[in-house]
Amino acid sequence: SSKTKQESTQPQQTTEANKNKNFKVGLVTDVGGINDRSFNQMAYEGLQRAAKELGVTVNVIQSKQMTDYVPNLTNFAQQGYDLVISVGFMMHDATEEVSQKFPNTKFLIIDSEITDRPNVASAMFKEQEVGYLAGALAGLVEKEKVGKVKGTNIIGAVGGMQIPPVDRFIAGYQQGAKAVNPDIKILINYTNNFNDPAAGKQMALTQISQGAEIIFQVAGGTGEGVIKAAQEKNLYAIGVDADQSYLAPDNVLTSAVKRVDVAVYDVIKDALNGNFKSGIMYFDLKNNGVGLGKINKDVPQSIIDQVNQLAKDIIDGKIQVSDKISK
Amino acid sequence: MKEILLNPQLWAATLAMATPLALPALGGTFSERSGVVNIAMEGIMLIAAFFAVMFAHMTGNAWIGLLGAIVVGLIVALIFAWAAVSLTANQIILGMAINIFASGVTAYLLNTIYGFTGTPVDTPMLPTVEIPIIKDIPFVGHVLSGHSVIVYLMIIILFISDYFLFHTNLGLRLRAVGENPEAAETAGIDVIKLRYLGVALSGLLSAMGGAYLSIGALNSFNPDMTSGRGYIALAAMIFGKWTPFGSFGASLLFGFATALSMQLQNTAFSKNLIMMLPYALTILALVGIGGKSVPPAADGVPYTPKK
Amino acid sequence: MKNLWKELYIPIVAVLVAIIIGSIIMLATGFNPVKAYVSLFIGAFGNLNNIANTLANAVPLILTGLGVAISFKTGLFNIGAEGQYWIGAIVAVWIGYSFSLPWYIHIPLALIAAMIAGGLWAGIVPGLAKAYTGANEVITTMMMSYIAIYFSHFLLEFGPMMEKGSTIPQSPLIKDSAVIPFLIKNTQLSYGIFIALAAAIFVYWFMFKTTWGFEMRAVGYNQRAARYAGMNVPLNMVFALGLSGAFAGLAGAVQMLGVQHRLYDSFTSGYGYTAIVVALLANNHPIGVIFAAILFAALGTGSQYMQLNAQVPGQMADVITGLIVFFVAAHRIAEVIKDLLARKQKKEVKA
Amino acid sequence: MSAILEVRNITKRFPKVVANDNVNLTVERGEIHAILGENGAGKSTLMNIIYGLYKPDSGQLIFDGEELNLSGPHEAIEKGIGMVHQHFMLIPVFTVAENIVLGAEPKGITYDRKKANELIREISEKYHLEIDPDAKVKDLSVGLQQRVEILKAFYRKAKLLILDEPTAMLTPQETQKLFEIMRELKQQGMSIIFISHKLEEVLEISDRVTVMRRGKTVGTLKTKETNEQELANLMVGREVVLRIEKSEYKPGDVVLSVKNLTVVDQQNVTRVKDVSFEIREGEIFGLAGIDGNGQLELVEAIMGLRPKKSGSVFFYGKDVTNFSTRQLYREGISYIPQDRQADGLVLDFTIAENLILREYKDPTYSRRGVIQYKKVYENAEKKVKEFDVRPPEYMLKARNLSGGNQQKVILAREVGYNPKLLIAVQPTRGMDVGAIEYIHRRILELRDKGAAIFLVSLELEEIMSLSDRIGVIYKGQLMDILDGKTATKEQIGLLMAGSRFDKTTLEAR
Ligand SMILES: Nc1ncnc2c1ncn2[C@@H]1O[C@H](COP(=O)(O)OP(=O)(O)OP(=O)(O)O)[C@@H](O)[C@H]1O
Ligand SMILES: Nc1ncnc2c1ncn2[C@@H]1O[C@H](COP(=O)(O)OP(=O)(O)OP(=O)(O)O)[C@@H](O)[C@H]1O
Ligand SMILES: [Mg+2]
Ligand SMILES: [Mg+2]
Repeated sequence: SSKTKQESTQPQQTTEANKNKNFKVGLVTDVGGINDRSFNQMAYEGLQRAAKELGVTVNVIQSKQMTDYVPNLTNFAQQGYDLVISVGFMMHDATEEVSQKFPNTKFLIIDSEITDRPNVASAMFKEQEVGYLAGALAGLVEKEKVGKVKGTNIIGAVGGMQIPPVDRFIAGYQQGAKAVNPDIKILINYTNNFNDPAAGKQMALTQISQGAEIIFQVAGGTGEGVIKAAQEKNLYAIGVDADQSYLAPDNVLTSAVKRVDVAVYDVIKDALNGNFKSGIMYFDLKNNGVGLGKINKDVPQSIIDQVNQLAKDIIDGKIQVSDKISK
Repeated sequence: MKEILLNPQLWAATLAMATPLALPALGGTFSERSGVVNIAMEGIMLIAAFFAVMFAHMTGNAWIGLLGAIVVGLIVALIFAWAAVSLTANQIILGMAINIFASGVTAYLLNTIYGFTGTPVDTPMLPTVEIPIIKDIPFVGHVLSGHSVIVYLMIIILFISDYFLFHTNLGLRLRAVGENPEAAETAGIDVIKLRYLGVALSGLLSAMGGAYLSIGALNSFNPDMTSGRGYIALAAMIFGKWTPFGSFGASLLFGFATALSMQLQNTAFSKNLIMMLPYALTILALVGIGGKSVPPAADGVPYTPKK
Repeated sequence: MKNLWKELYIPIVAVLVAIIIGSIIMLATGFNPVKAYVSLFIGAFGNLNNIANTLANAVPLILTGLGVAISFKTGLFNIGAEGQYWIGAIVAVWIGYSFSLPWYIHIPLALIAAMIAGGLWAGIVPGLAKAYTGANEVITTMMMSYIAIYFSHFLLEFGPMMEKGSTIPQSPLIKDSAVIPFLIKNTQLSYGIFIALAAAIFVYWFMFKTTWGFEMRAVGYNQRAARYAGMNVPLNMVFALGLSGAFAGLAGAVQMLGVQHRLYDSFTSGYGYTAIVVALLANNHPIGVIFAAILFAALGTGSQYMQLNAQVPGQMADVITGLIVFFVAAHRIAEVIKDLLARKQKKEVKA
Repeated sequence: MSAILEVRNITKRFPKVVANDNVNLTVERGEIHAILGENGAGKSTLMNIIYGLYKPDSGQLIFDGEELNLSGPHEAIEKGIGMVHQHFMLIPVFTVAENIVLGAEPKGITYDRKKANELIREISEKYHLEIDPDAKVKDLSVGLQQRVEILKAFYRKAKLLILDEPTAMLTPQETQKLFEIMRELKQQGMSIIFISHKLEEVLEISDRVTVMRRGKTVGTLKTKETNEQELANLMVGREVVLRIEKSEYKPGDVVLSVKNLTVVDQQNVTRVKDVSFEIREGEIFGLAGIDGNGQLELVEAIMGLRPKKSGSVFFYGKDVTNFSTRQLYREGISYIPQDRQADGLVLDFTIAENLILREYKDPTYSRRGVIQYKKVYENAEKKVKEFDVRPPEYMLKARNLSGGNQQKVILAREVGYNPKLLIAVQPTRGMDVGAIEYIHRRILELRDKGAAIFLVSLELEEIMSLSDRIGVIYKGQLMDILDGKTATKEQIGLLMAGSRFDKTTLEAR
């Protein structure tokens, strides 16, 4: 009897699977490539998850140079891909251009706002919100001299390049720390590079020599060096994009997680089910598009409670977080 | 300014940033002294950085990781030498080809072997060294002590390199081959063998430089994590007039300028203008000291033995 | 016919070897090499659009390649074409968005200004330093390259050239009057290709037909003989580096006006480095530069397409590109193989 | 006792020529065996085969009773073959000692500088070849460099010593010194192969002579039983005029006048001291002197290639002291520099391009900055024919010409434009008799047409046979100016060595 059951369900499953299999999703990375330890990588993970869980057909092109964006997007569109994903604000112009030429293809762009196209969805993240929480946590840890902190009341942030997503994180971080600890000093540096962890490490050590005890890395691969520096000096680092607590469980204070993977997965799922919506989608604390990762065991519950309250306030709109760094 | 110069971290960072330049620069000295321009050092560093992590993680021993990196670096260097020396191919094109290849192959292996989360967190690191007595001297201790063991190895290698090149018979022959291979050959020296040696040494030292980045300063591999250090090392070597101490000095200068630009970033200047510092200082220093540097006469010129 | 084969078999065998080794790697890692190479080729030359994109990618490589070739031909090692490209791009974009002019003034103005800027970037510091203090131009041009890139970061990241009201570090779009129009719709190919081709012909003419080119080549091959023949060696060196930089600068301008239409914040364009290989593969001959540039452009566009249609990851595309370049350079491997085969045959005959 | 070396039926082909065609040669123990032959006859090739640098295509070498099958020079050295190469095989930035011991350093890992210097002092004493082991080779005069090359061979304890044109760049005194050494070596039982283009040297020093022509040995003669003319004819395969007839000396106006010229080098060492002389139309003024006594600095200063400290230069009465090199050329001065490959030619240019290396801006060859290649090629075709450049293909790169033909290209360029003044430095260095004859004839032709010639040469023979007046330079000072007809070799030789036999002549000037 079990045999017949299988036989009866299979055709149905197959058509379902076929339908999904025929749904083709293409992803074009920016020149950072999949291994950027940042949004390209997260987007790719979301894509992989969609392939595995939804059975859609996926394909990736990693752009080598900026002039590849238009041809790569065009190639996907021309080959009848249903959804084409552009990763990164650098692909804004290219996505605008190609989406206009292929109105029947759906596009998703990460980290950039395209509003006037019926076939383009933009996934924007409120990095400043999670940055705010990370900053508040750091501010409180400094103020109360928790764990490894001696209370210099100085914290730092190491950015990759001075680009919008990076600055939104740092802007929030700044505001959050100041909000709970007005006297705190925040060092902000950039390495001008997303793939030089050795430089990131020295940059972090430099901040540490200037008194910083908690350093927020917003620098992709470069940031691994920041975490390493915190580990060596037995201080704290804050991870970014993914939950990076596993890199140094004792020394990662928390991570400012940005769920690009979730955004990608959700949009694929919506498009597959005919629910594709153009325009800007915001991923924020409220819809779990951003959020803090694992919090270090050194942090007492009281502080965690305060941070959670701040999160609630942001979600409720009681706190507005600006996306601009103040000098 | 005084405050910055008195910050020991400035000087510690100088040494740390100089090391991954000085090692390939020393390597380049050997290779170019034997007459081969090895631009592939960048790629060799990168490949070595990857395999250092891989072997270190596989065996749980960072030293084996270093050894493995060196072996792989040597293999790549020998392939380069085969094409550049035995087949007399254009050394620059070959070097660039290897660099493109290295960038691709390491990222590819990273993905296929380790997936997206990157190299394993439990990869062992090479030890850091606390120098007794010195480590307790206030300022000096911070600057000189507590670096990765490779930093100290580099210093030792620096002296050995100088000794080897300028005080041994083999060093004499190696330099002869880079100056005038024909003369060396008529003196009964095997030009080809020595050029292989020169390139091999550059591979070995570049590999150490790469391993420093991945398992010396950190314990992970990131794509393109060498960030052009192989090229800057080449410039340092030229600046250093193809001598070990000169190369080391130029690497230090570069490391210092980089460290200084890090310290200065939080001052009033635009950070991007400050980041130009290492490069501008290098030019100024070069012009200031009358940067005439004469390469080995047969540098970059392939040689075909007569018979 | 036989002669032609004799000329060609070495490079052909070299490419074959590269393809075979690439195949082995692909097979070992689970990809279909036939499919990969077919899509590499189709991606590069399969249809008009792909050809157009390949040519479009060749444009900046031709121009930077020419710049590098000029310097190599004159015995100087300008490896800073990357920086000169950026300077040219910066100036062209600035002129492109700052002024309103008729196109026939706007475009030439931007191009010429970019050439001058690129030329000064290479000629002033590296050129004068080389001519008068002997400072090695390998170092100075490389350092100036990094400086140029940081200069562009400075301009774009909340600097004077950043688009007003934007948070994105990019310049405003250039005015329409400064845009070099596209030649083929839906591709990246602009009329810039004609500028590149004209530049190659000009450089050929300049280097090989004019007295100035004659002087520069003489200085490049033998400084002493040039001095003994009454030529001004330092001046020629400065000028050679300047001219070299001018074409790299032109590359930046043509790319901005023809393709990108604005300046983005980026680490490198990569053109300046590829240009070195392009020039060397072309043996520094201006016309050869065109073909070498197209080869590289084809590998570039083809490898993008190879990811799409053969699912070969981008990194593998680099691996194969590296191999092809390696074996084209080491083309004498064909002789080695021939020798091996001959020896084997001899053995067999003996047996 | 058997011969030290037997060369049997050696053949060596290069892509375009058979350099050695079935060559046979026997060198007896303890003899000085000279080898003569035109440029490109295959002498150096044969020597390189004996030394293990080239592998012959066929044939045998028997050395010291055993057959040689050399895989490289290191084996030849081991067997006891030493060679001094035609083109120096030295490393300029190395010291003398390093150059000599290279490849056979005193045992050990470390380079034992003391030991090396000691060994070198020993042999240099033994053979009376003084040299400072710590001097850098690049700072040495050509003669001293030659000495280093010879010491290199001695150091390796050669049984057979090959000297490939060792005298090409030596002064007469140095040559004599070398000969003394060679004789002494012969006494000690060493065998020597000696290659030279100078017939009188061959006659003076050798026991037997083998003549080569176009890759073949055309005969071996006992030196005592032959003479210059026979050897020259055998070499070239035709009658050769050894003594050139000079027409009558009819000096005209003063062309070049150098007044109190002083030149210092970059280290501020005085190289030319207060030199004054005049050259007239229809006159060859020869400057004799041992290499390194300021000849080059003098010429380069006159040519605007080197700063002058004081003094002035006049050309047809016009002050040209501060003229640039190009301006001087425009005035009608031609210049054949000493080193044809380094200074005279762009080796990667074609012959045609090299022929206009100075004149490319001339309206004949270019219009508005564009070179008229048609004109350039017409000129090249004519010159190549006129000056007998072989092969007569002007599109060939200068690199692919033999040294003699390279020199002809320079000659064609400098003499071909009928200059008013020709400055020629070492115009026949390393050339065979046929070629020398030709060059000398062209120079004399130019003089007869009324040009002034400033001839600088290390070859006393050349100076004496061509010059109308002879100046002798020593340590940057012009010692005296002698009449070309009456001056004797001894006179000049003494002045070259720095002794003023007659102070009054100098003061009277
Ligand atoms: N490396 C080479 N490749 C090709 N051909 C060569 C090479 N060396 C020599 N030849 C050829 O061999 C011939 C003999 O040259 P070789 O150098 O032996 O002449 P030579 O007698 O020593 O002349 P010279 O008296 O000028 O030194 C040359 O004419 C040339 O054609
Ligand atoms: N490496 C080489 N490859 C090809 N041809 C060569 C090479 N070396 C020499 N030749 C050829 O050999 C010929 C003679 O060369 P070589 O240098 O022996 O001339 P030469 O007559 O001996 O000159 P010199 O007067 O300087 O002694 C030239 O025609 C040249 O084309
Ligand atoms: Mg010769
Ligand atoms: Mg010879």
